[in-house]
Amino acid sequence: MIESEIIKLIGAIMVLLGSIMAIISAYGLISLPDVYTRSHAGTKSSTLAVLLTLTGVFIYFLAAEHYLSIRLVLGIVFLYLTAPVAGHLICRAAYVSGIDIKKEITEDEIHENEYQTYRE
Amino acid sequence: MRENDVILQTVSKVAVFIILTFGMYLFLSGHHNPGGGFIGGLTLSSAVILLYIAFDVESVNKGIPVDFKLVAAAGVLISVLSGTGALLFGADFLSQSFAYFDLPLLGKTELTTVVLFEAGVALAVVGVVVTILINISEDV
Amino acid sequence: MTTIIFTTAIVLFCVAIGMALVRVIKGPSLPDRVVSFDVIGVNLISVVAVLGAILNTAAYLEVILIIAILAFISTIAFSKYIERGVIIDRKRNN
Amino acid sequence: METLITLLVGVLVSVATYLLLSKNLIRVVLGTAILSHAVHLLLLTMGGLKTGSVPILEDGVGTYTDALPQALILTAIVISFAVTAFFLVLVYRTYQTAGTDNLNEMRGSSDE
Amino acid sequence: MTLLHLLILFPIIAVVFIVTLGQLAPRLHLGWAALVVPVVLFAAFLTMVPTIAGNDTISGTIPWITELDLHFAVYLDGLSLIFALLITGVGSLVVLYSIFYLSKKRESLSHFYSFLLLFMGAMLGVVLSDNLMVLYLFWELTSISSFLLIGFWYRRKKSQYGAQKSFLITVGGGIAMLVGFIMLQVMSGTNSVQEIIAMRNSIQGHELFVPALILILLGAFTKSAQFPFHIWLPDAMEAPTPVSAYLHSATMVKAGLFLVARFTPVFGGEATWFWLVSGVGIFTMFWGALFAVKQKDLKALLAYSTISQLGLIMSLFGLGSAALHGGASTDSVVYTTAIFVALFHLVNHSTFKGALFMIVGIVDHGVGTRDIRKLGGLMTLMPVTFTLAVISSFSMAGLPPFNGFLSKEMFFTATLTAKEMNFFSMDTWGMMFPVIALAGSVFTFTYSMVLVFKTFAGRYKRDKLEKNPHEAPIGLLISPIILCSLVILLFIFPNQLSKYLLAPAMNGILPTFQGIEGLIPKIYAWHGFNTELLMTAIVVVLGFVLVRTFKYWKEIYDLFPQRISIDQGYQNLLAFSESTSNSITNFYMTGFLRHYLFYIYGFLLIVLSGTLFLTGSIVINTADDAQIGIYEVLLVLIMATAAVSILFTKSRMTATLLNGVLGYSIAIFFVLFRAPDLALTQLVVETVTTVLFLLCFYHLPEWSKEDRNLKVRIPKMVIAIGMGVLTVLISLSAQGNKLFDSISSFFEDSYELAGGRNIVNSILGDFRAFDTMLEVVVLFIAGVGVYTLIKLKSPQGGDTNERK
Amino acid sequence: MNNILVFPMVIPVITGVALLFFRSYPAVQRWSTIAAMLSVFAISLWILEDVRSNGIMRLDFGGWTPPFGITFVADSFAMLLVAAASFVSLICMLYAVFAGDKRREYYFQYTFMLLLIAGVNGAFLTGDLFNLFVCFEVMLLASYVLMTLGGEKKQLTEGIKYVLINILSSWLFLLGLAYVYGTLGTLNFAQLSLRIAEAGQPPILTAISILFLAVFSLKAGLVLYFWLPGSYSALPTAVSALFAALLTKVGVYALFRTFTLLFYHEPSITHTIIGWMAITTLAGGSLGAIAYVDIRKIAAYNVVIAIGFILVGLASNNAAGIQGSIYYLVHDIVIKGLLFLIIGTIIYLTSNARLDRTSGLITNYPILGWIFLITTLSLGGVPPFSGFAGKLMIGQGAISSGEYVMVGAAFLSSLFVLYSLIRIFLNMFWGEVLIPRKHQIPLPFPLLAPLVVLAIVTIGLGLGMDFMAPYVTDAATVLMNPEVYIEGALDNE
Repeated sequence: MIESEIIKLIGAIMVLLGSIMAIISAYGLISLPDVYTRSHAGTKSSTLAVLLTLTGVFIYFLAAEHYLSIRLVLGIVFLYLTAPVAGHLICRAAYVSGIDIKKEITEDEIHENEYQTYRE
Repeated sequence: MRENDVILQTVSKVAVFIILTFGMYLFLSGHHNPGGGFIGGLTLSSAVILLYIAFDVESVNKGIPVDFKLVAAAGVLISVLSGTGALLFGADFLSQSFAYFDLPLLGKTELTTVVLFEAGVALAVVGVVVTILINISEDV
Repeated sequence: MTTIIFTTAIVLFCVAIGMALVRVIKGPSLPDRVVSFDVIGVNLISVVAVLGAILNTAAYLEVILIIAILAFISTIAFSKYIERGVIIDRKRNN
Repeated sequence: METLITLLVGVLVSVATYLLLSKNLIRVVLGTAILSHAVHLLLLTMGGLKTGSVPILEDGVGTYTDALPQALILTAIVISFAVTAFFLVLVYRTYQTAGTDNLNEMRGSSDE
Repeated sequence: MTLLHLLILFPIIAVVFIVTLGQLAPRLHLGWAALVVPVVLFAAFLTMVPTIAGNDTISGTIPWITELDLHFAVYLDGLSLIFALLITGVGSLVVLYSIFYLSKKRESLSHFYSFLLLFMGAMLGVVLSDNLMVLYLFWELTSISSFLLIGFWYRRKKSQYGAQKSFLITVGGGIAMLVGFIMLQVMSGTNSVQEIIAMRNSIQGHELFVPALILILLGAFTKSAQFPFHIWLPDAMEAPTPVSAYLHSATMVKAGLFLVARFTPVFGGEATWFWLVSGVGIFTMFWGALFAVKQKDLKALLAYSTISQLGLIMSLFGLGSAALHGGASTDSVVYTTAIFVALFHLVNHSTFKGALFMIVGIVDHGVGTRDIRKLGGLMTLMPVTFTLAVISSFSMAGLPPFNGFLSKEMFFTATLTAKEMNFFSMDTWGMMFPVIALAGSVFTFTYSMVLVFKTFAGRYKRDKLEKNPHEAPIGLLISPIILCSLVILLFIFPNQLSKYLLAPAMNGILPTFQGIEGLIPKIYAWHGFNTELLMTAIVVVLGFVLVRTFKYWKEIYDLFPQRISIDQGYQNLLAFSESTSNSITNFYMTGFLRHYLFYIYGFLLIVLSGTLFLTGSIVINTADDAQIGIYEVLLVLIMATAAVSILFTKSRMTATLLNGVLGYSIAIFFVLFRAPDLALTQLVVETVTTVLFLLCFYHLPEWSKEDRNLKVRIPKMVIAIGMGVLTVLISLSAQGNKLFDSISSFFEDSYELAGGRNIVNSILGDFRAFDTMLEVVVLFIAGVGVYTLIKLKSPQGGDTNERK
Repeated sequence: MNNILVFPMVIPVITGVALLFFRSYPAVQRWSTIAAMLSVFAISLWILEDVRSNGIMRLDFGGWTPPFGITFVADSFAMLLVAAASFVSLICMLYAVFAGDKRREYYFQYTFMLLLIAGVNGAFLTGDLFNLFVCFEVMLLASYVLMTLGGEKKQLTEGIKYVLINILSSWLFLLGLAYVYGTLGTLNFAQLSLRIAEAGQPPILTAISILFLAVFSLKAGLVLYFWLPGSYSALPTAVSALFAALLTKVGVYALFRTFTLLFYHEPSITHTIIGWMAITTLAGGSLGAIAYVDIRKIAAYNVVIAIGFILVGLASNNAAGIQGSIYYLVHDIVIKGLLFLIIGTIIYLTSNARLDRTSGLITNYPILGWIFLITTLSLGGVPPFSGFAGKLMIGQGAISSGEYVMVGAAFLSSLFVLYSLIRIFLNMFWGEVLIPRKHQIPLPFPLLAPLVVLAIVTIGLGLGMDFMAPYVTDAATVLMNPEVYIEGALDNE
């Protein structure tokens, strides 16, 4: 019994970690200077946060109810699959719609190559 | 610009498959778990929406050559007629019945007429949602 | 013990959602908002998951998956809208 | 909890009402959407909140939350979706035909 | 079904034959066919005279709507019989006259005779009905047929005007009368006039008694063209002359008199009744006579004359009703004479006025104009017509040896008697009656003389006439000749009339007086030198003077400026009501949706909060609330923030996103409140809606700024906040007032009942599957609706009528 | 086990939906629509007769006994309205078929009309508050589509207003429903009535009833009729007739149900408010009816007047008044259908909706002219046409309950009705003949036939009112005695 309690606790702690991650990611979302960096914070770390949480809950259910949730696994897989695509699409959309990158952050590499034709 | 949606399209194909499976699951499990005709239908149609977003109307329609208006109509007819079917057995309109059968391999299985009704609902939902979306997109 | 942790986690998630909401409202650009919206969706997944754990029921697992699906769909819809103004093309020109 | 949600409903109703009184059609549509949110929440609240567990029968669970309002809300959600969809399309068709999305310019001829 | 029913229905059924005949035999003058009807009817009613004269009555009932106590009940007594004979008798003569008057070629005779017969049936219905509502039915039918007849030449503007006016006034009066009838019905519980008369004493004290009386009188006054409702009658003269002779002098306008007579046993003796009937009557008599003098059109003159004469008879009925004040006794009998005279004059008036109208018709026919200024000197050209004119107008003026003299004398007697009354404040006001009667009679004399002598005497002005005047064909002359002979005959044998018709009628009007001595006075042409004779002499002398000096005193009519005349008032009223209603309606029906919403919300706020506060229903009780978690507060805050910020966003996309946030957060609440199915549905629907928004945005412009104008924003804010507060208040009170437990525990057996563990889904799919089915239908309609909305575009883009 | 009850609703639904598969066969669409409506009418007559002789009929959907399942409850009141509505719809359909608007036919005009009727019939029959909401939605959505079908500018701009106001009222309805469920815990009319009676209608319920009053008033056009004139004047003839005959009546029906079956314990509050609303409606309608020269508007305001008139009966709150209202409702369904068909026909024939631009039509179209006159008189409540019985009884009801202001307003409004319509008659039908016979648009008999039928019905109903009386009495008895309804709707033997 103790064992399962410990596993539950592990799950809970993973959830907590996830939540802290979420806060950090949200902080990034607020404080970072331009779309691209913000989207970085938004998509990458948030995804990590939610994956942590889901895994935590998955473990928790496993321990508490001996319930192996396929759907939860499916959800995790789905998130893994789609989150990067979503992030990619938004950044591209932002770029295409002509939002400038804060100059001090980085150089616009794409501009010079791939999308040049479009811009003109 | 040559639009490059390869990433989106590739992922979408997988995602659509997952969503369709999930939608079917929701539809079928509705009797004992959250889900049912509506939700199943809505989820299925969200899969179709994803397809439309990732690809385009014409190519999707080539793949699924159905008039979704008629799908919707068929759905409504199925659900209404499933209610009317009860009349044939001298029951009240929309009476549903269920029974348990011991089927080989599957064991105790529940069969219920609600499934037919819900199937109609799901079909109608898919038909309507897709009709609306396609028509707005096709409008210039 | 776990309940306290879970509750704390939900509160933190909610705070995160609130912060993301601030970004949705402030903008300044549309992609900013969409990103934050996506973040809200993702955080909601977490909230639901943890709530499921607190309430000790598997009934919400479907909800988790559906949020994931839908957040994805709406995000790509938004990004296509930002990019082209049309989210469903009649016929792709390539 | 009920009181809190009711207050939230009040806020939503106020916002929706304000939007409904706008002259811009999109605002109006949004208003109807928010109004429907408010009403659904209220409907759920009126059935009593958190009075039992999820209304999916399980062994060993004594009380369930009132399921009837949930069924009603489900119906209402779908109906509101249907109405919103139609209204939205109506709005843009009107814009196309009348050339304006400003309600104040849609007086309709009083005496032609 | 009695004979009486048949008699009433006969003309109405005959309409069908007339129309068919018009199709079958186009060469026949339909008048001949139509003539059969009144002649047969007249004969039938004549056969009933002995029965009625023997103080018997005839009645019968055909059930119609039992539930509403509506029966086709007929009742023939002396009063009805007089009218029935007038209707059919004058009817026969008029139809006969019209055969020669209306050309077969030019006029749509089938319409004319249909309307006329319709009217005849309706009028018979009015005088014979015993059921209030059936009476009302026929009453309105007379108005309608009169409307159609006035508008017979429907292409003329003036016909339209006259028809509309008579319709509005008489039907309006009819509606008032109906309300009065309903009141009577409510008071007495019956629709039968005779039963109501029998119940007189028990309903007299009812609070509705006087209102009912006034309303019924309104009906009578409008129909009988009493002041100030007389204005329709002159315009009704647009109808063909036979119609004027029939409806607008001899019969329909007398329906009001009939009504007053019929209800005298119910209302008579009531001061209001006495004063209204006699006062309005006597004033109308004077007013009509006064204005008749100034008319230039012969028919208009006759119209005013009719108004005046109707007023005379009306006032007599009023004066006579005083008899009922003291109950049936020999003391009251002196007053009943007035009623007797009223009946007598009613008959007399029909004879001479009918004749006069026909004569005017002949003149009009012969010379092509009715304008007094163009007429003159026709005496030698139309000798027969002239003779007839003299007879009838002298009778109207009250000169011997014509029947008008008798009734005019008795009228004076009645007013003089009334003066002596010591109740109804008559001791102060009673003198008014003889004086006004005298004045009115002077003018009556005047216009009668104008009528005859301006037309037939004086200088012949050929150049002003359209046609070459000549004596009328014999066909046209028959009817007026018959009437004029009656004028003389009635002077010679008045007491025969009295015995067979007037006496039974008196019994009908004053059933309680039946058999009391002196009820039926003897009529004498000569009753010595008395005040009445003196009055007649004054009338003749003064009238003569007035005729001669007309051009000197006609300026007094300028004292009644055209602008403020009643007729002008009517027109102004119509114009005013049209323009006012237009401006009022346009004032609030602005076409702005926002205004309509303002009204709706305003109504809700006022009425709802009014009820809420006045009934004291605000009871807030939060004891049963579930506990609140901190994250729930956070979620509520997030939602409230998202909602409120929608108001301030500058871009529609942000608003849509925020709406999405709202939708998703609500889904979380659904999770919190144990509703996974809802959460699922809400999420998907929200997403699909968002996608829809995005799709539609392609076709829509970015939203514009709302009005910054405080005049718009403040009411919006007030209403918005008011609605919010109101919703919260009612919701909280409702939650604090949980009266009953929900029925939903039943559904918790869903596994046994419906074989499903998911209760919500069992409800949707089984317990309340019908809702679900319809919901799918709703969705279906929306889907196909969107399709049609998008695909079916108006070809021109603008307004089009169908099938164009 | 009275499955026949569902047919007035299900036949139109099935037919309407199935028509989607016959898009390219207009003949199939037309005649199956007519056949469906004919059978609905026949069935509703059959039920009506059965209900009168055997008492209230009930259908429990899915066999779930009330209050748990949804029920259809047919009392005479509901059935009278179903029968009248089905009949007038049948006639309107016939008109639509003969008018043959190809464009709209191709875009499923008949489907939407049928679904509209399904919603209307469902609303009349249902015995469940939430189901009433759903039926309303079926009806409303169909009406939204019909309102905008054709895509003309005026249709769309007026459609927006119509749709929005109705959406608002729908949500208010749901709000009220939430309150009712929260306080009373049930949705079945009969059980609601029982529970309200048991609780003695405390103040909060009265307040909630006012919310319902507002909602149904919006649908009925009582005081809150702002949406009505504009939207009714933007429609093709048959549809406008259908709208005028049915839409507001459903709201009126709901008002009657709610305030006779449920919230009848505080008449001094609720019925007084209804009374004043009726008076306001009468005044507003009367003013509107004479304010315009656009005949469609005149007709639309006449709809408003009738609503006020009918509600006077409810406000009187006695047997006579209620009975009168029922008579008048049935009459009004018929006559408003007729009025709008005529108005539409006139506009079609003259391409003109102003009464001062055309005249002498009676020479061109004599039958139309006479039908119009009959309609005018019938609308004015002149006997022996169908409006009289209702007018009489409403008058009696209002007088015996001492509501003299209402009596005055109601009967004065009749004068306005007559004036507004006789003005049309005088101006358009009488006067100089402007259209030479050679150039007049022919009015084929099939197009005229529906009008003739309705005109005959209005005369026949007036003369043969005795035939209808037992049904009306029965209906009024049920309305005045909630326990009768409750017994019929809740009794599980």
